[in-house]
Amino acid sequence: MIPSSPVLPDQASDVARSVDHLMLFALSGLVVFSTLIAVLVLVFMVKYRRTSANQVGIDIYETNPKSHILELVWSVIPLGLLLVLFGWGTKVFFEQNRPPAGAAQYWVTGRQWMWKIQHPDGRREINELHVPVGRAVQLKMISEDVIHDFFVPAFRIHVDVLPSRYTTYWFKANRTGTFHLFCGQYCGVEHSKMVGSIIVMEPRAYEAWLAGEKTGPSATGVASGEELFVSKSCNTCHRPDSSARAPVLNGLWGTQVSLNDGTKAVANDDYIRESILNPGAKVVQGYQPVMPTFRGQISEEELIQLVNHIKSLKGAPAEAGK
Amino acid sequence: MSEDSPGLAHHFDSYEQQKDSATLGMWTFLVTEILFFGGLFAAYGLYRTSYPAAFRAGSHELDITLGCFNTVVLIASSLTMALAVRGGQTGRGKLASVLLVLTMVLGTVFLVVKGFEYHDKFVHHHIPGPSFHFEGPESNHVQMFFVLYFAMTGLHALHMIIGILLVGYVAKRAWSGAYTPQNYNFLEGTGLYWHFVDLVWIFLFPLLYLIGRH
Amino acid sequence: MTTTPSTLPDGGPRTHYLNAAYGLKSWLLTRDHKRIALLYLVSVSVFFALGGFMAVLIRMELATPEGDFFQPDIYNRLFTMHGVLMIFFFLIPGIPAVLGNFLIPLMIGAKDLAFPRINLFSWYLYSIGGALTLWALLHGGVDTGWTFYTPLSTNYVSTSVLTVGVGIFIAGFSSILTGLNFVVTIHRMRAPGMTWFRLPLFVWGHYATSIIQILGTPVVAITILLIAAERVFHVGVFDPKIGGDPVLFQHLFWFYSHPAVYIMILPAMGVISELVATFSRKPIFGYKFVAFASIGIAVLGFLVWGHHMFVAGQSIYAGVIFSVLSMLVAVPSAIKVFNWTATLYKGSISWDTPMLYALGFIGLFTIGGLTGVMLATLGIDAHVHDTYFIIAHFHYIMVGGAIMGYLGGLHYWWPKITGRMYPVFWSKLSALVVFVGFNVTFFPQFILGYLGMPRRYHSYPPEFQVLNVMSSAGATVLGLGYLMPLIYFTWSMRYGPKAPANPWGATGLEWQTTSPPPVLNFETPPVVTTAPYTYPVAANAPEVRSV
Amino acid sequence: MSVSSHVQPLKTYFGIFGALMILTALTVGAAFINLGPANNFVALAIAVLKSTLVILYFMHVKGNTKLVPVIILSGVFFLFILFLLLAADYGTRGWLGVPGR
Ligand code: HEA
Ligand code: HEA
Ligand code: HEC
Ligand code: CUA
Ligand SMILES: [Cu+2]
Repeated sequence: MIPSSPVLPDQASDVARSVDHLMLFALSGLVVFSTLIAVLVLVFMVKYRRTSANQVGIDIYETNPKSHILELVWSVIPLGLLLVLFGWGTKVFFEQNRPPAGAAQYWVTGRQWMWKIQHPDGRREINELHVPVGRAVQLKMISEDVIHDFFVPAFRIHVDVLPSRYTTYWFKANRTGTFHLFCGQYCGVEHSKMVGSIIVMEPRAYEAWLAGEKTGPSATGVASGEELFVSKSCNTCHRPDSSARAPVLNGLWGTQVSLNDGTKAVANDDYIRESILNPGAKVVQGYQPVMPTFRGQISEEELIQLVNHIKSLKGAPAEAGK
Repeated sequence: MSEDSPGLAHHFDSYEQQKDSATLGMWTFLVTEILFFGGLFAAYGLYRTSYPAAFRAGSHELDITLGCFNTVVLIASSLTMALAVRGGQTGRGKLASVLLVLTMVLGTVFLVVKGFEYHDKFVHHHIPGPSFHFEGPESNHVQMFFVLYFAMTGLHALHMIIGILLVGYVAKRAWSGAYTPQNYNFLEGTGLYWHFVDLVWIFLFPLLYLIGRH
Repeated sequence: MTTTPSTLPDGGPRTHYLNAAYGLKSWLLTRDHKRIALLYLVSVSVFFALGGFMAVLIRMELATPEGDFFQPDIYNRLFTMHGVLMIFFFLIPGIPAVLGNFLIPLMIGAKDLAFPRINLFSWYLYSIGGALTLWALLHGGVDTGWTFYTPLSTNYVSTSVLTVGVGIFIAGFSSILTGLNFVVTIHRMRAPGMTWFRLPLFVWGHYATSIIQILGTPVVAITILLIAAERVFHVGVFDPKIGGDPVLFQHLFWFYSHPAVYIMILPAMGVISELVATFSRKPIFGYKFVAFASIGIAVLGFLVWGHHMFVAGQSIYAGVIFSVLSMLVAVPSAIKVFNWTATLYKGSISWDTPMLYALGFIGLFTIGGLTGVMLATLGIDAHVHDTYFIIAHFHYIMVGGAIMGYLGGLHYWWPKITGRMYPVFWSKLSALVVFVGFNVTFFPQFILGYLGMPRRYHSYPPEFQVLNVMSSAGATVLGLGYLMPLIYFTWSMRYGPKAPANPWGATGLEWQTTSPPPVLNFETPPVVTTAPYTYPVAANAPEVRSV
Repeated sequence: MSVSSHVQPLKTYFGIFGALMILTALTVGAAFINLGPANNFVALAIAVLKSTLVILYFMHVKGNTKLVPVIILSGVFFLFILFLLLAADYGTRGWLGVPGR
């Protein structure tokens, strides 16, 4: 899609507008200061051109008591402006990073060299993301191999996608259209081919798209979390009955878990992922560290399914730390 | 090099300038060494705070008696080195040479003991890599402990080896009377280097061997 | 300009450092800092030409949106080797090891650096590191980007990361030893009367640079060693499989590599201070301020590395801290620019070639620096991170700034180094061509970056083509601009008119000895009695500019 | 001032050696007592003390020019900066309450 202006990329979210305003402010600073310097330098060069071979300049520093004041002025003014820029930039940065409550949650898995995206309802896409306009979308992202980076210029934010833990990207598109999705972190040979598009649609068109899409949850070959929970035999230990050797996972998500070493941890996505890959690192109080590690036996996508499944298990909170 | 001032390089004006330059140069070099090891210490600090239990477990696999013994050996070698430098300072080259050989011997003892420790790790499959094995909950994080253990002690051992060679060379020069009270800068510099290697061990020992022994 | 004798009064030929001995051995085993500087000049130029050649290939590929000249893996090697060669083998050693090496002993009135043998040794280290890197280049090169991010560099690519890593490691030691030598020399070898505040600002700049070389380089050395170890043993400190954190690598890498950008710019700033003072024939406005600004930049430069990692998964609160610290480091740079500008005021300004380069430096560095400030602004960096905006930012500083400073310095001290003058017309023309070519090459990249063109892309969406073509066209002009000095400098060594001892009427000890200087730098040991840049120095009664 | 003016008496060297031995014993002993989080602190404090002794006496920094301590401390200072700002990152992860930021 051709950018709407030769110097500005599409402005497809409120955050994009905030960033552009910030940029405009910084840019005017740049123009003012570089013009100032350029003009002064050129004027002095011409005005104080050497006119005879033995001519010498005048030291205005030692003779002028105001020199120090001058120096102070041109240290303090830039500093002040810089702090304003810093404050404003930080405000925008928090806007870019803090998703609004209730954002719809999508999952993104990066790998060399494609993006795999899962909708909240389990629908999956590759290198494309269809979203309705006006909906706040939060992406939970992880990489299966090296570091990638989710970059949509129209939304004016980058976030790296790490192999070791989940990172978050959010946006709320405020206009329809097709926007570039780039991989913004160099990730190997086909880095420049790790591109896709974000397709923002009218809600009605989105519904139609959803209805028309054939790709159901299992069509891409990844089992659902519920199936995995059985096929990876998690359920042999994690059973709702009291004879189980492992904590009940119902209602676990979002609670505080007491650990063996006396500390506490919040059961969020990263915690659950860690519990499956590194069960020994955070052992729930009152349990033996008998859970085997599933590292290497389970892909990031399957992990996402499992995390989602455990998240969806409602019921009495696990009586962790009894 | 003028005849009346042996050992004074052509671009220096006085022995004092030459010595001050040498000392300053050596210390500056040691500061780079501090930061060189510093990168490893940073990694160690980070992972140790992240995985305290695993690091405790890994540390318990090390032999504290041998570690202790080696600490004593190394500090003793520092003493002999300091005395050797004093010998150079006071113009007793032969004495210095003997003390330097003693230093080398102590350094070698340290390395041999270290070799036994490494061997032990090998036998117990504690060498990081595909063959790594550790019974216990967090075996992968314990492996990180051993990665750091080998990186830090290995780099230290490498410094020891370089040190021993250097000390050997200096011992030979000292015997043949190359150092005078005016110019024993190379001996002094080697001494500083040796003490630095000792300093690194002074930190490595508690960090690697003594975590959560109680 | 024919008054200075190139022969002794009695008519015999004067011996200087160039004709004191002949033959390859007299060069390869020399301990004379001036000759070592020339060794560096040659090797550094070779790496610049190689890196520039790769830049030309990069720009060729990017002239069209599709990847039609090279396969992607070749393109990736091109920009990686371009970055590695330019940074580690051209710009970091560039000004310090060539100009600094040649001039610091002359400027402080010493016979040589404190450790001449170590100086030669560090040139050999540099050459070995460079040779290894070139060897790796012939065996496939590397394709990790010059930043070597893990786990890509440790577990995923199959190119010569190990060899290049070792090459950089060795070259790093050369850099450390150069810095060490400078620090000791500046502390211990100053001539009588050469107090700290009589040192030329060039020396201050190099002192600050040395601090960074000494304190920063070891950290990147160990980091690269850890990468190498991880490649050999398939397990290591940054390995996520055993709980390692790839972001830790980035921290350790940038702990050096951010300060390293000041290794590249501080010496250039030192050159500019000399040029501005000489060609305005007056003291630098606020000498002490400028001197302390160098040290300030070096120290503050260690506190800001996290600004390369704003979106790398670092805590955003750390981002806030690094952002505000990055703002602080801009202040001493601003001070320098303003003080140079104020120096021009009521000066007696000549438009000689070095001054033209200095002008170019001030303008381009200001733009590069101010865009750096934009990058330090969290909200903006989150958008332009790893786009062509970054590429433009640092080429403005490194090519527009540092190389302009380097070329300015070469043109300024060339008569001292070789005893010959170069053609005035061609040198002024080259300054102009470089300036124009540079802007045409890199200005469009700012726009490209803001539009969202990611860097390290071998092919790109077609709407970016127009600006890319402009950039490629500019690069051709720029390349021509660089070719010209190469040619006329070479020419001048043989055919250039003989240079007098002090062609520019400058102050400074290096101008008080003959051109080229004798082996031990001064016929009579110098004694310093005045502050630097104390004009008038002209023998005939000077006329002070009337107000 | 003659170059070799800083000869220290033998007594000093042996005294320092003794002190280092005692401190080694102390640090090993302290490791076997449970002091809670203070264990780390004690171990590091003793290591710092030991290294200070080595630097001052074995390495003759005491009695040398003031420049040498300045150089050493600047190295330690920048190492401290590295640790401090690393902690600023790792210590504040998760403050925002948004995972991964
Ligand atoms: C010589 C090299 C050099 C120099 C000197 C600088 C100087 C600066 N750099 Fe730059 N930078 C690089 C080389 C350099 N940089 C490189 C190579 C990269 C990319 C690495 C990679 O990823 O490959 C990079 C990347 C980079 C980033 C990361 C971008 C990203 O990847 O997302 C940031 C972010 O903050 C940054 C900031 C700065 C700042 C604030 C300065 C400041 O020091 C600038 C200070 C100067 C001025 C401010 C101008 C003069 C002042 C005035 C004329 C007065 C008026 C001033 C005010 C009103 C403020 N740089
Ligand atoms: C000192 C540092 C330095 C210098 C001088 C340059 C100089 C140039 N650079 Fe480079 N550049 C970097 C440091 C530097 N660069 C770095 C660190 C990167 C990032 C790498 C990475 O991502 O990992 C980069 C990346 C980079 C890119 C981005 C690639 C990408 O992300 O996909 C581009 C694209 O245009 C580019 C262009 C240029 C150009 C046109 C020049 C021109 O100025 C070059 C002009 C010079 C010449 C044209 C040669 C002169 C000619 C002669 C001396 C004659 C002899 C020549 C022969 C016989 C062949 N550079
Ligand atoms: C051999 C038995 C066993 C199997 C099989 C097992 N677990 Fe566990 N799991 C445990 C035990 C015991 C604990 C509590 C101790 C701990 O935290 O390590 C636990 C803890 C957990 C926790 C943290 C619970 C809390 O309350 O904080 C999660 C999440 C979890 N397991 C998920 C899984 C998933 C998903 C699988 C399958 C892929 C699985 N487990 C397979 C035994 C098992
Ligand atoms: Cu994925 Cu670049
Ligand atoms: Cu930086």
